[in-house]
Amino acid sequence: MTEDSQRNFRSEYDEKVGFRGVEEKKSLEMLLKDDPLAIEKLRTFSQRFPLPSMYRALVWKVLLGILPLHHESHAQMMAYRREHLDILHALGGIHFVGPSTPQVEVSLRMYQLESGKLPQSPSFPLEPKDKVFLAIAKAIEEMVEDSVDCYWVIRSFVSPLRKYRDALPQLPKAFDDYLNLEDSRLLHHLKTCSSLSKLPYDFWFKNCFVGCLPESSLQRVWDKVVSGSCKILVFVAVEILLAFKIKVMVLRRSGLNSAGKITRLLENTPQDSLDAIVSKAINLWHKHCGTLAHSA
Amino acid sequence: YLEDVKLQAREQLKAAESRYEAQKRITQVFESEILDLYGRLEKDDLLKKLEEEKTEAAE
Amino acid sequence: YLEDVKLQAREQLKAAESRYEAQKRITQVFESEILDLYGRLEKDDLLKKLEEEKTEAAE
Repeated sequence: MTEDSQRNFRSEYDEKVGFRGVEEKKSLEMLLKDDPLAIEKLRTFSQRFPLPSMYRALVWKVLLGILPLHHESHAQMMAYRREHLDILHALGGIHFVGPSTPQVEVSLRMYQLESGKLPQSPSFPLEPKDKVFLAIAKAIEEMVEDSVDCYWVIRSFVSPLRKYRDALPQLPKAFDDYLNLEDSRLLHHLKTCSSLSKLPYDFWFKNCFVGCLPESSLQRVWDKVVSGSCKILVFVAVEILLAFKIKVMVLRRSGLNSAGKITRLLENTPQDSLDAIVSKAINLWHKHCGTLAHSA
Repeated sequence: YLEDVKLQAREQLKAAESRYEAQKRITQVFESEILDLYGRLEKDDLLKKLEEEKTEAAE
Repeated sequence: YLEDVKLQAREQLKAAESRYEAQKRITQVFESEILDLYGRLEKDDLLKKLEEEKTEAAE
């Protein structure tokens, strides 16, 4: 193996395990030592580079405002956060959750109580947005070990999504625009067979691709969402369509009219290729929005 | 440096406030639970009374 | 001036803490009320069952 190809192999390998280079990891470690933490630098870092999985939970906690920027306040703040377990205790007191309640449902009930939306009875059927919550919570639960941290990450991740609610209706339009730039013929095709309005936008944008992408890809997309860009979601959607262009066109003949068909398409796709799609989407997003797309 | 101190204080205050808010929500939920339980108890009492009257009438 | 800011922050934090404590005491009172009510409801249910059994036995 030549030195070059060895290096290439190394960087490909590193990319696979979650960091492109040791240098990046080092510079992130430096950033995390800052006191107070420079949140804008961390934001820029997670927009520009993939987060090493060992630091993901920590960086998210900072970006989501769960951990304070000053190391000095960490202990006290985390003690405050822990007090939220009172909510869990209260839910037990009114027989809303028990020892056998699944953890994700516990998080949902805690969140409902906190936002004043606890239903009258736990046996009431769940609303669609509750189901989205559960799916997101499940994905985050896989990522964050500590249960208090986990609830806080879920709670804070879901809240920015609600903050994006104003931006959400504009995402389909942005999707059109970028698809037009990348492949105007495909867009034209979708338009002429009036499939465009039937694409699973909610499934993509409202749910942040939960249940659609494998966990590893999901985390890389959410890194960007957490650091302030929901526009990344548009580029993932564009890349999915580009990747399945042929299949989508064939599907069209049988009527591309449901989210289900695209979902099935994605479900039957090997995880590797979805990972590759996400990598392409991130590159495309960098190309169109630069790396400082906080407000986008 | 001053900005720093202010920022730190704001963060702490926010966290402290949020656990107060949580506690307030708990109170609200407990309140309606108590009302509900009283309602159920009264219904029970009422039913019991009705039964008693029925039994008395039957005797 | 810096000391001023720090002092003010400490006071605000203390105020938030004491509001939290007060609210927490309320929830604790409510909680024992709820426990009590559940207890009464269960006793009622139990009594009802006993009565029913008695009535059945008497029949």
